[in-house]
Amino acid sequence: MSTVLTWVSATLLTAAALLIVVRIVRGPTVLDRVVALDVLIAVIVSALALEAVVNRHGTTLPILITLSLLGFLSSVTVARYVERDSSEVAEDDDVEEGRG
Amino acid sequence: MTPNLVLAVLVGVLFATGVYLLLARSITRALIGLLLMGNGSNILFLVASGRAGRAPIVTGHDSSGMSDPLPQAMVLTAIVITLGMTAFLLAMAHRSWQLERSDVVRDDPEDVEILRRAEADDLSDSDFVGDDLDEGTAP
Amino acid sequence: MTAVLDSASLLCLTASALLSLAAAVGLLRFPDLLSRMHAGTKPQVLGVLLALLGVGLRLRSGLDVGMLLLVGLFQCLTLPVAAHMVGRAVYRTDLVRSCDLAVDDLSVERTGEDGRAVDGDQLGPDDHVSEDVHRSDG
Amino acid sequence: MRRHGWLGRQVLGALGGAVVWVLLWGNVSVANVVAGFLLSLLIVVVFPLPPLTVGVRVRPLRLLRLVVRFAYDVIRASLHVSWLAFRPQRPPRSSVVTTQLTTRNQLFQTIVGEMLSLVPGSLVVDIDGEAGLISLHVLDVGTPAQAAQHRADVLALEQRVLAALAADPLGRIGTEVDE
Amino acid sequence: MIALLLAHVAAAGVAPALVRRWGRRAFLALAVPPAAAAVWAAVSTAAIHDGHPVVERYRWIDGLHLELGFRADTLTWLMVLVVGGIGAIVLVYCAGYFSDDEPLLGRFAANLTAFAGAMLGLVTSDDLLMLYLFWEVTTVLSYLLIGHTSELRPSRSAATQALVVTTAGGLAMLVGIVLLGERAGTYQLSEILADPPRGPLVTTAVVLLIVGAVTKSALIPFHFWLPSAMAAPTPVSAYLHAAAMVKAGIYLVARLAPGFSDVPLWRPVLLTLGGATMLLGGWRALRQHDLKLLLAFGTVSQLGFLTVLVGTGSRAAALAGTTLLLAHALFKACLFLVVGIVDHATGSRDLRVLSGLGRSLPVVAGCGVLAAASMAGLPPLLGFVGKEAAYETFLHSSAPGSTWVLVVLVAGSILTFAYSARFVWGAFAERGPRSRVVRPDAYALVGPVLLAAGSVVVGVLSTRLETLTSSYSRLWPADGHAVHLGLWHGVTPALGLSALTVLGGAGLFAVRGGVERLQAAVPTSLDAQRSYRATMRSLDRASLEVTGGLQRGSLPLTLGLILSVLVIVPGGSLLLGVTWPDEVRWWDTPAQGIVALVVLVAAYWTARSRRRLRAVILVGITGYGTAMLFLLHGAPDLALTQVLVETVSLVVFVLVVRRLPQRFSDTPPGIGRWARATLGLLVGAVMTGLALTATTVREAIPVSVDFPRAAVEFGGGRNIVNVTLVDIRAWDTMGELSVVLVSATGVASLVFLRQRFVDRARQALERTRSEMAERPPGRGVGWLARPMGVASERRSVMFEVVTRLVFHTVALWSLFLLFSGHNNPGGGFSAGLVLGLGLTMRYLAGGRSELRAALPVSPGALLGAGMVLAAGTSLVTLAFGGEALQSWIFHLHVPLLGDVHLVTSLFFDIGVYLVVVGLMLDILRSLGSAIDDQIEQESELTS
Amino acid sequence: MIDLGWNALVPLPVVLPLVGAGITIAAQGHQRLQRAVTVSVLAAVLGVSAALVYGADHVGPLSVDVGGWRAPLGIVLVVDRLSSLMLLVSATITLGVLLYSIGQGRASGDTDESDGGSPLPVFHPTMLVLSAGVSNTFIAGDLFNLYVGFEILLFASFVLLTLGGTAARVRAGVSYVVVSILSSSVFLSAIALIYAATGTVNMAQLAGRLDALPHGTRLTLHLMLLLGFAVKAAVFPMSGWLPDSYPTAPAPVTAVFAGLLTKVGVYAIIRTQTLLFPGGQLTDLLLVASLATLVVGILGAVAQDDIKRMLSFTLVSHIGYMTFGIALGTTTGLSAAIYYVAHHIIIQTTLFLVAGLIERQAGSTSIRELGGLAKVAPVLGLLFFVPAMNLAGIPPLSGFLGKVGLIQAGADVGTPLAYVLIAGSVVTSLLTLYAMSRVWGRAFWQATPAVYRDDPGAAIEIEGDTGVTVLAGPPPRGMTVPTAGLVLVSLALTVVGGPLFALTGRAAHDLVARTPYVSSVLPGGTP
Ligand code: NA
Ligand code: NA
Repeated sequence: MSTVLTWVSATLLTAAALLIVVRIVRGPTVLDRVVALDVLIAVIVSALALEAVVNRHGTTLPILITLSLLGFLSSVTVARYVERDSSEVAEDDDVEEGRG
Repeated sequence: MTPNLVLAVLVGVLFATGVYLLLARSITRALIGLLLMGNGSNILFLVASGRAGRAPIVTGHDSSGMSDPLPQAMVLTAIVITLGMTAFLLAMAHRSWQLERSDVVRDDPEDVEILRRAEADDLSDSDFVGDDLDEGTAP
Repeated sequence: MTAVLDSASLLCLTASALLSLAAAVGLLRFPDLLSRMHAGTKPQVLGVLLALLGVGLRLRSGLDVGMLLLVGLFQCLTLPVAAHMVGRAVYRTDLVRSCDLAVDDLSVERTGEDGRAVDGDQLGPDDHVSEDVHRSDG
Repeated sequence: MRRHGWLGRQVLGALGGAVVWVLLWGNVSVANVVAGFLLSLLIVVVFPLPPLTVGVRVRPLRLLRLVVRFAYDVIRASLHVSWLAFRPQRPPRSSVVTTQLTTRNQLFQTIVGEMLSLVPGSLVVDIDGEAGLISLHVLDVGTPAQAAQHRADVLALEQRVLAALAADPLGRIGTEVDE
Repeated sequence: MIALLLAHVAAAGVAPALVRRWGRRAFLALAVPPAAAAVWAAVSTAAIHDGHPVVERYRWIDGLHLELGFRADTLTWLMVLVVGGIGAIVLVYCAGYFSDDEPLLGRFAANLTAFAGAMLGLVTSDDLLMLYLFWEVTTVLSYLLIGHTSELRPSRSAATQALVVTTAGGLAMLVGIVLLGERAGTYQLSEILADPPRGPLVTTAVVLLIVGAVTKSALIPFHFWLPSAMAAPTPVSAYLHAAAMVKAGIYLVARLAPGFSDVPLWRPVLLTLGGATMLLGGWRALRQHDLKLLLAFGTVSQLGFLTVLVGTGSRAAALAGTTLLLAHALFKACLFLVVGIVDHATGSRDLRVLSGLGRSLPVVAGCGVLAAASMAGLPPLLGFVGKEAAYETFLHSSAPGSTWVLVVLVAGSILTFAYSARFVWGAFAERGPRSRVVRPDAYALVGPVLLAAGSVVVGVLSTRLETLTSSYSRLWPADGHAVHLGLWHGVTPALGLSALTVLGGAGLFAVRGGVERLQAAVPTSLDAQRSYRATMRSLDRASLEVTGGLQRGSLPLTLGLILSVLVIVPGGSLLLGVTWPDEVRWWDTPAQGIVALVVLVAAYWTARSRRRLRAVILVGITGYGTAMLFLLHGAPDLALTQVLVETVSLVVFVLVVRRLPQRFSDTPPGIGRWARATLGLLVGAVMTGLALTATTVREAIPVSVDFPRAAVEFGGGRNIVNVTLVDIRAWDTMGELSVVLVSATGVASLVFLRQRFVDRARQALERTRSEMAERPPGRGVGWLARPMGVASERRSVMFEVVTRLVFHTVALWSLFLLFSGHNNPGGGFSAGLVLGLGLTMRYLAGGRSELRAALPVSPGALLGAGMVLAAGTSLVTLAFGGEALQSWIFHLHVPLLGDVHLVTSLFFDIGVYLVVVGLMLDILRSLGSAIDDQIEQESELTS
Repeated sequence: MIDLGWNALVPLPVVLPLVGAGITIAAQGHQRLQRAVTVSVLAAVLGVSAALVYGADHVGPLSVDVGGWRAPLGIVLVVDRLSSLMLLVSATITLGVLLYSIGQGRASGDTDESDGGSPLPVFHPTMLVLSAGVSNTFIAGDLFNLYVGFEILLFASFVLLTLGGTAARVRAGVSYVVVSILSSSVFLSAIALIYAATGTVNMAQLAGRLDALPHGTRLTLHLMLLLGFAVKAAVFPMSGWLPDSYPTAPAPVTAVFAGLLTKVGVYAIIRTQTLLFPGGQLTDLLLVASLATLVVGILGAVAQDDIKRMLSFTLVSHIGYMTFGIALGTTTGLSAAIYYVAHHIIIQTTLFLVAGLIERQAGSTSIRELGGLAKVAPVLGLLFFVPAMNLAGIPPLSGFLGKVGLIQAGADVGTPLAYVLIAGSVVTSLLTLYAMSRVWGRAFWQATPAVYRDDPGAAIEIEGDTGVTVLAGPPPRGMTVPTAGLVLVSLALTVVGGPLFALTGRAAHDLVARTPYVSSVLPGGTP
């Protein structure tokens, strides 16, 4: 039972991570990408939690605290400077792919 | 030791992509290539440290099953050095942009000039072209 | 008891993983950035909290539970800020076109009050050039 | 309305820090509490920041009610948005809805904004602190009627927050009062 | 002998000062050392000829078998007389020759005196390497002396030519010396000659030595440098290019001949080159109009003659050779000095211009005629004696080819007679209006007179000379016919040949006009000068081609080359007998596979991104993935640090990239896309291969097995990685701190480029400090300390409030990581990064003013304090008698608090913390605030 | 316990500069204090290094287990004869260059160009860090610590190279930084691989453990390590980066780079070839690379018009001499190579300092633009000519002594390839002389082609056949005296050639024997 759940969780997280990477690749704007990065960080938190549960240790907790306190800074930074220079968010390369 | 295939292949992938970017002319691109290679060499240390184990934090008297702490210490050093590199190269990219509105590394002008002279057979700078003294012209 | 707690812990994690996947799917499927933000970031809050709960149920030591509480708290404090800053940037850089919105109070208010509506002209001409991603190399 | 002096606020902050410190170490001992307090005091002295707690009064029961209702909202909305992600149809239309808040206290505005943000389906696009205007991007709001309903929800939340935390539940107190 | 050498060195050292003081008369003082050398030789004559060579040896560099070994035997004695005597005479001549306002005369005097010393060293060295040493010194001094009038292009190119040619030969000679020395096991000349080694290697060595001699003595095909060298002032020509330096090659041949003249190739090479040179030089001398050039070609010819004589390697030839060597030194030096006087007296050396000097400068002309007669081989002068002995030698030699040699010598002597006559006629005969003449200085006349007299006196006393020099020629066994020096041997075939020489020479002189025209008409197809220039031109050309081809100055190409070497060399070695693993495991846990997959995908798309920020975010994902892999490998410290570093990196990237165009532009193209991809794949494959093969051969137990016990017992910590960082390998960490420190410095130096920018930042900081002293933020209004760094419409209430709520907690968290790091994941690095990100939060929320207010110190102070703390820890432990960076554990019992364990390495970790915070503050100050400032200024400028 | 006393000195060449760096970086804006600290620290390092030379020669290799962690557990610092000599030479030139740059700073007076030609007060701390890094590489007894040492000096060099941030420096700096980091990355990977194969990074222990590896893998690891170092040492074909980057830096920076940085790579190659991978399995490869380096490098020098670039190419070329001696692997070869390293450090540094003086006085280092310097600046002429002849290997200067040692070593080995290398060596020597005489002939001898500096304040004018040279006064004494000091040091290499060659001989003997090093680090034998 626990093995199955572990596997199911791991598979779901992997799928999520890959889909997020697809969004990061597609964009089309940098804001899409940082949003996706935030989600990815959340997936990482879940993955860390899963690992902690499976191996039953608390050594990853400092990482969780750090991410929860400071992980938001990357997207805030991007948002700050994009706000100032709107050309930075211009939809890019793969705009057709992103919409299509 | 039995090598870990997935990690070994990942090392290769990170180096491959890193090299691909490194060979571009843009400073930021080269930097990103170096970061990929840095991740690659860090994972190489994981390969070198053998089988994964628990974190090397002594909890009881039993230290078996711990992963090798020495490569970890070395990787930590490497990570910090890489951070310094990132900051510095970015500062250079910025400076390059300030100067030339571009972070592209251009070819060395002196070398380009020598290549031009070589291709044009331009020996104007040689002391041994043109009519010189026949044999011994004393002043 | 331990077995029950352990199973509950794993169930929490599975649920969290499922929410993560939902977030990822929404991120991919939703048509515009602000919608994607809803889909992507919000279920995550619950997902992360569930994951932390799962860990707490499994580890059950004072040290770890204290830390987990803090993690949850910090997540709740910081995630909205990120969402807000990004959302504001999205709105201000006019990535959400008013026509996509059913109701747009802010646009009315802003143009009405000080006429500072951000218009599309701020995008440089070169930014609409679309390139095939496969020709991504010089 | 000065509830605490400067020193008192620093000590209060340091005590909060000590709590966090104890939570981090995970065991309550004299050494931990003292160390946590001293280090926190060091921090608030080295990194001075303006006071936070002006106009705050915690009412535990109301706070509990706020939290429970919030948890309910989060879970419900999370499931709803997840369903929107997975269901085959196109996602619904969304709107930007601005609400006039009662309070001018930016702390409470922020708390309202935070809680609204944490509930899936709404996202703070802008807060005009002085005017007390909060603008949200809301998923699945397609008509002015739905927008009006949403404004009502926001105000209800604000009332719950003020009831649980504000010294003046009517929210008339701003942050400008100090010194 | 070393004392004499030192005297020369000292004289050269003070020469510029003397010249400054006494003008040209300083040369009289400078003539003392060479004169002393000659006197010393004269005084030692008896001892040397009794078979007791004077020997001096001092150890110098045993490792190179190089010793200060000097030895004076007969040959040396003769050479010392020549170089010392003529050296002194030339220096005295200089005192009359130059004017006091000659530019750079001091340097010239020093060089000339030093040259005399070098020559003395050359002929007295008994160590082959020492000989080479002096040999090269003479080359360099000759270069400087030829280039004395360096503004003139001919001077410069003549100097360079002489330098290049003689050094080329010298280097060949050096290789020969080393081959010979290593083969013989000694570099001592006398020892080698006492027991000369043999073999193909020795033959090679000897040929290389001959190359040296040939270039130095200006034999074919290297003869061309000598006439060009006439660009030098006349005293130089007289001394270096007639009497002394060019004799070095002759001396070397003479020195080696007793030991090596029967080495294969020795005689053929030397006799051929010598003979050819004798003829060519003489022939060319006949067409020169410049008296100096005429003499120069004459010298070339005579050097060929001398080479034939000393290279033959028989008792008779050696006797003739030494005699002629002395004769040549006397007459040629004299002639040059005479030309110098003529030149100064009339302003010309062109024999078509000069006229009537025989009458207007009788003393000079007398000397010139005597010397020229000696050169022509007329009795009773020494030149005659030498030439007679040479004829005698080859008339009676039974060695194969002697007849041919004799024919060449006679032909050469005929040419010599002819150009001697042409010289006398050209310089002194009266043919038209007499040249105007300035009276020469008395000092200038001393030399010619002495030298001319020498030619006569020694010629007359030639039998006495034989007794003095024969101990050299007697190194060879007596053969059939004994040759002796003397003016009169009766009517011999040699005398007949002498008569033939005179007649032939006179005839040739008579048809001199025809000879000149003939020479002008027949182009010299093998012009050595031209081939030298062509060689040098192709050298210049080759240098351009090679450099242009290999040094492209293109970063991608440079990197590509390095990586190609990586693929070919270590990569290639993977294909040759490397131990491949018998078995591999796919992973330690499947999770590794999952994470690896995500990293792979992200890495692939990173490489394909054209948008900067897309690439940045994707590379960030590979970083987070790497962190996950660390974690899965049981490395939480690494994972924590990596996660922090990723966040910091992204922030720093955005701070900079905000200024750059969004897309990468890689124009102009470097390496094509497919080439890059191929090289990338190959490098990747090599790295994977290396990882697999290196891992599989591990049998040893890693050194770190002892770490856990050691960490707890000696390091006082349970987190082994942290104990490793701050204790076991603290030295690495200290180094790494300096890397951080210097990167921070570098970032600042690239942003704050001018002192005024630095000053402005410092003033802003001071302003903030005083503001904060007046109105501390703890009593302030709003949520942050000074958030007006952000324009009002860009401020965010939510962000500011949350920053206010979270910042102190972040600081506390960083202290927690710092203090718990010894036992749990954490430590100074991660702690410092956490606080740094806290500062970043303040900066993002409130702008640069908020950043200044958050931590109103300069980054340098933090960096410096941290570095001093970390490095100082090791100084302190050293001072207290421990090893550097040794840590002590203090167990304290504090009432109420219980037991406290204080590990001194904590201080080290605090140092780390401060440095990292300093780095972060520096980055924010530079790439954040300073760039904000610049942007603001730019927009003010544009609006 | 005399040993303890000597050992206590070992960490100082690293620790003292780092403490100094900390102080000077905190003291930005207090130039006098910075100068005082830097000069006294570097003087102290010089003194310590001199003492270490004595100690290592008389007591044997000095090794320190840092922090008291017995080798191979912790990091060990080792000073044997080779290391001590390298320390001494590097300390000498660092101090010399620093004094020169202070002289330059004082002479320019203007605040926008202070010491070292940098507008910012970062020169002193960075130089100190550079010095610490260089010292660290020389004393590292641990492969990873060697990497750290390299990183320290590289990062310091990055900052120094880009001081002032001009376009040329940024362009050159990027190339230099990227190439350096690539080479470090190769080195780091090699360390990971070596650890994978052996489980240790302690060099003394590696000496034993690498021997035990299967031949193929050992060769592969050897090549990887060598590749990383070869880039740093600028061995052909990994040398292209050097001439493009060094000449753009401020003169004192170029000088110290030219003296030290490549030699650190050479030092690492020596350790690789003797301690870690003895047995000469790569002799031929290294010999071929040496030959190519010698010839390609010197042809590059001949092609240049700019003195600094020309010197940079000779720098590359002459690395070939050192690798030649190392490749031979014999005691005589190594001894000569070590001597040559010492010689070359001093002489290249001096020449670049002179180039800096020329640039300062005449406003250019291009021989197309220079002329007449021998007449107007005789001091400059002397300061250039002596080291230039030294570089060209003219006896009795040190370049000659080193070259003779190498040729002797090559002749002793006596393989055909060794003879080819001997030929290559002398050809290089000749072409070096040619390149130097070209500079001398153009910049010093010929009359000036054009007016190139207008500084009417304190100017000397001379008329030549094609134009007028205008020079800015006599060179400042603060710059000429340190340069002259280094010229004297280079002459001292000749004067004390006997003892010095004896020392390098003993150093080479230790290297070939390996046991002195190994048993000093691991007195209980190799675990
Ligand atoms: Na790295
Ligand atoms: Na690196």
